[in-house]
Amino acid sequence: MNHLPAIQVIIPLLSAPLCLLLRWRTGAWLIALLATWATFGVSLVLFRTVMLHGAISYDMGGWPAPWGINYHIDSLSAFLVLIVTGIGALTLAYAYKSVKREIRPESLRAFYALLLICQAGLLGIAVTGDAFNMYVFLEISSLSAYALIGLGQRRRALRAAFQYLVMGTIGATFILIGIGLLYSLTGTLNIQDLAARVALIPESAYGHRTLITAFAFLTVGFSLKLALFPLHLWLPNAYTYAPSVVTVFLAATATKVAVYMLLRFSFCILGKRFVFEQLTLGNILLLPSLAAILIGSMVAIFQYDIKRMLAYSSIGQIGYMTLGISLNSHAGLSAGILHMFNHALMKGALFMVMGAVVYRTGSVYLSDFRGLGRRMPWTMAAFVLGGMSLIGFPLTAGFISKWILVEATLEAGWWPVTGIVLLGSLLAVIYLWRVIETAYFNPRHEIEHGTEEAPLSLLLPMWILVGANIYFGIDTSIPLDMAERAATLLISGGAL
Amino acid sequence: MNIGAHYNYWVAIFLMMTGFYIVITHGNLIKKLIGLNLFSTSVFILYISLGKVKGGSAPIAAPGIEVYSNPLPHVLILTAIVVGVATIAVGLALVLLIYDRYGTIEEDEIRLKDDSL
Amino acid sequence: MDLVIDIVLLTFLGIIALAINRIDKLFCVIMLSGLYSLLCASLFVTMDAVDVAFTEAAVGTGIATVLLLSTIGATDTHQRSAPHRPLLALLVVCTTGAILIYGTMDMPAFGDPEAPVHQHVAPRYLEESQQEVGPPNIVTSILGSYRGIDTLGEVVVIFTAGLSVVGLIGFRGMQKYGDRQRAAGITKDDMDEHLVLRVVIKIFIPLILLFALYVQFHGDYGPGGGFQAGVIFASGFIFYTLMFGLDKGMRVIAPRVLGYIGSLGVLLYGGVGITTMLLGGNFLDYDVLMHDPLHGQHLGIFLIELGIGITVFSIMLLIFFAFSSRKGLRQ
Amino acid sequence: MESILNFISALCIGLGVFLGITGAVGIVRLPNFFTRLHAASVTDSGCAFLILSGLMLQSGFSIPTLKLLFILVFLLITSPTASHALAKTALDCGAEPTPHPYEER
Repeated sequence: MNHLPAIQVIIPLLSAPLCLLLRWRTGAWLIALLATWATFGVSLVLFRTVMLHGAISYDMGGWPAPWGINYHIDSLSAFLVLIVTGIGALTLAYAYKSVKREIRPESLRAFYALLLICQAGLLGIAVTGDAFNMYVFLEISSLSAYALIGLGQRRRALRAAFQYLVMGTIGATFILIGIGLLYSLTGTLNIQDLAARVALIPESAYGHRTLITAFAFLTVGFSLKLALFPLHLWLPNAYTYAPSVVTVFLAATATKVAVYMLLRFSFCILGKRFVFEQLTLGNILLLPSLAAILIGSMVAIFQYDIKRMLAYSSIGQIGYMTLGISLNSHAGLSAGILHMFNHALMKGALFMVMGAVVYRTGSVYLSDFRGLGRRMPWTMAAFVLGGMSLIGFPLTAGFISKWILVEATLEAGWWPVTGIVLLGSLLAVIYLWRVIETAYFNPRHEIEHGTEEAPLSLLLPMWILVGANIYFGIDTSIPLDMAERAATLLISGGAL
Repeated sequence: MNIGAHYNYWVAIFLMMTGFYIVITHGNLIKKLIGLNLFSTSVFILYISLGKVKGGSAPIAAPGIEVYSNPLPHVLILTAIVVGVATIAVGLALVLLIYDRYGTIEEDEIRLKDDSL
Repeated sequence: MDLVIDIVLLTFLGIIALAINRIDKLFCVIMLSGLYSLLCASLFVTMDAVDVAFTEAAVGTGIATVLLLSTIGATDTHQRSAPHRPLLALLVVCTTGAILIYGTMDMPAFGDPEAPVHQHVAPRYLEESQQEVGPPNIVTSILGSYRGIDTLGEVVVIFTAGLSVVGLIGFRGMQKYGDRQRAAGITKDDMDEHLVLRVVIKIFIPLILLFALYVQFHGDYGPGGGFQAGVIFASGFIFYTLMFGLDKGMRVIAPRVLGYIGSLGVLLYGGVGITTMLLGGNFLDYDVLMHDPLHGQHLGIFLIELGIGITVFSIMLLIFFAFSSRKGLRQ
Repeated sequence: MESILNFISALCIGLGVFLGITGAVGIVRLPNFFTRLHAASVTDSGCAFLILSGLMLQSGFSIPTLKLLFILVFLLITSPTASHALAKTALDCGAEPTPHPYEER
């Protein structure tokens, strides 16, 4: 089965038009479900192969690398692919009832098709070994994400989608400029080939200034896509007003993929020495990351729409990931990459809780949570456990990545940074506590909703994710091993 | 470093920045999209300029032609143009719906209507 | 001589860009942006990028303008607000521009044949593609074969745009369009009186469709290919719809059918890839399609270009239908 | 023979360019919609015809000439049609062609 890298992307890509061909709406969901589970299976096989035998390369169209496009899966890509497909599979299992409630029936087929295309785009970014192909897949995933957000019920969803479209397109155009500048210097688009040729450009020589500019544009573009602190403006609205399922999927995958692109370009193309020692990416990322952790978490405390609160918390969590990168050490990178995985697990679970609450009560304002602890015990228990993971409570997945991050900051000797990381956790306790207090200790809402526990099809995927949060908090070997391998790979410049 | 060697890039950069400026400053959603279009179209000029070879001809093989311009940027930009028009189409669909639900396509008025709720 | 044309075109582009910034009548702005695309297309021709120029002219000047016009037809024709924080924006923009200009300092000179861009990957395309792939139009070879997966991505992007528009706006608006017209007492379209236009359009529609087919099947030898052909083919139907009304236009091809056709185009492209995998090659490796690799490449490119053409045609038309059905929804 | 052809074609192109510029000046200088349309449409058709004929004379009996001929026919039909449609729509929308346009100002 040497075609797996291609099949990985092709399955969701071609299932999308199939969704549209059917007139049967449940059929569209079934196709999407099958496709996502099939890709999940493929990604597991790929993951195993990469773990055992190292990176896989696949030449599209049979053309050798710099002339054709090749797909290259190393430990970092395999890890990311696993996150995207795993979350995708669970999201689709979760989707049926939630989507039926939130999306107009005539848009259902388009909705599932778009979700599949979005997943295909994200997978394509993760596996491709060609810079321009990455841009194409980035646009595929973004374009479908804009539409998916715009399908939200409230009219603000439209505004959020438009805002995201404008900022996302600016970001993508910046990335396009950056790729163009790199191309003008090297004459190639293949990532490995680019790396080899960029390395030949000596400092203070022909091409150096162009290289710096390319790097600047790429960094700004990726920062826009991953919602790094001052460029995060699109994220809270987009996550708040998108349909629940879309929020689950995007929050757990899209920003991770953007982080991946930043890692791939700065480590594998431009090289660690160039980026960190000459351009001090570490220092450039450090301040926004810290600001994101503090401000994101603080703003979250004052939100009454809980989905919005979680969105701001996401901005803070992205800060942890970029902080890990900016530490420029093996431990820091491992922490950042591991946090990508863990954050996908916990935010996936928490946003699934939001979806379940929306399913039963219609909205997720803080006041809606009154008495939910008793009426939706399983859902709220999931919220508590997911929240504990978000805070970084011992025996949950979140603890592990925070712990490694703290270790890495101590190793670097950055005491104040350690303080801020811990402060961020404290702030997370505060904003999550507000919800838990309302759910368990406040009297019931005066107007009885007649709310009961969410249906099993919503609970099951939610609890699988919660279970994963706890499982990977106790048995950390697999993700930790993977993250460390990926970190080693990045530090060596992607040559492994 | 002579001016003649880079003027094409510089004009393209000027155009890009004009488009970028339109996107940032104008509150009208359609104007924003047109600015976005301007921005990306100007990036295309940058790419195509990269592919030009002095004295070359279009990359369609024909007897008697020795020098061709570089076809690779052309292929890339073909894809990028399609991406551009797709973005515009999705953006305009959103604009239509925003007008439906808000009754305006000015950003300020939309914000006012949201805040007044 | 080339230099003069280049400078004149670039100056025009600059003026138009500034005018777009200044003018607040959206109709004028849209016309100017169409003109901008047309001038860009001319510029691309002077820089030997004929395929790109063709696409830019068809898309930027044609489709984008039509879509923009039908949007302002259904919304608002005037910009009412002044620019926000122009000084701050100017600062951001100038900084960005300055960084970019700094970046161009080390770029190879314009048109320099020694530039790295022309040294590494491109020579193989120019020298070998005739023997490896076949078509004289090298852009088609790269697009269809060397970078086939990019082009599949391109088709999916268009498909996504169509899906998004249909998902957001929905078919509902389209089906009710006729009822709305009748309810408003408009039994005949305003266009009924334009006899001259109708006659001319009737003569031209077949020619446009024929031209589209020429572009589709001649793409191997000259500028053109599935994408441009799809857009031109769609524009023939758009003409018809503009002239005879949306109702009649949708009676020729129903939006639902267009959705099916668009999906089939994507599946055709992907199907070629899957077939090559089943026949033992890599994804989109057309060599295995027939006994002779060159024939295989030829067949492969023909099929995928067909897929592109079909998808682009149907999705463009679908988007147009969706947009023009919004007209007068609020009245 | 060659030089005569060249001369005629240069004459055609020169005249065409002159017409084009005249039309542009007319659009700017003339007072109202219909006069401007007049300036634009009449000169536009003439300009396209002359320039394309000049080019055809240059390229001799070849495929490009045939293509130019197609373009010429296309333009000769579409350009007046477009002007007609514009004028008609303007009339329908209530723009009145006045006999003494300058007095309006």
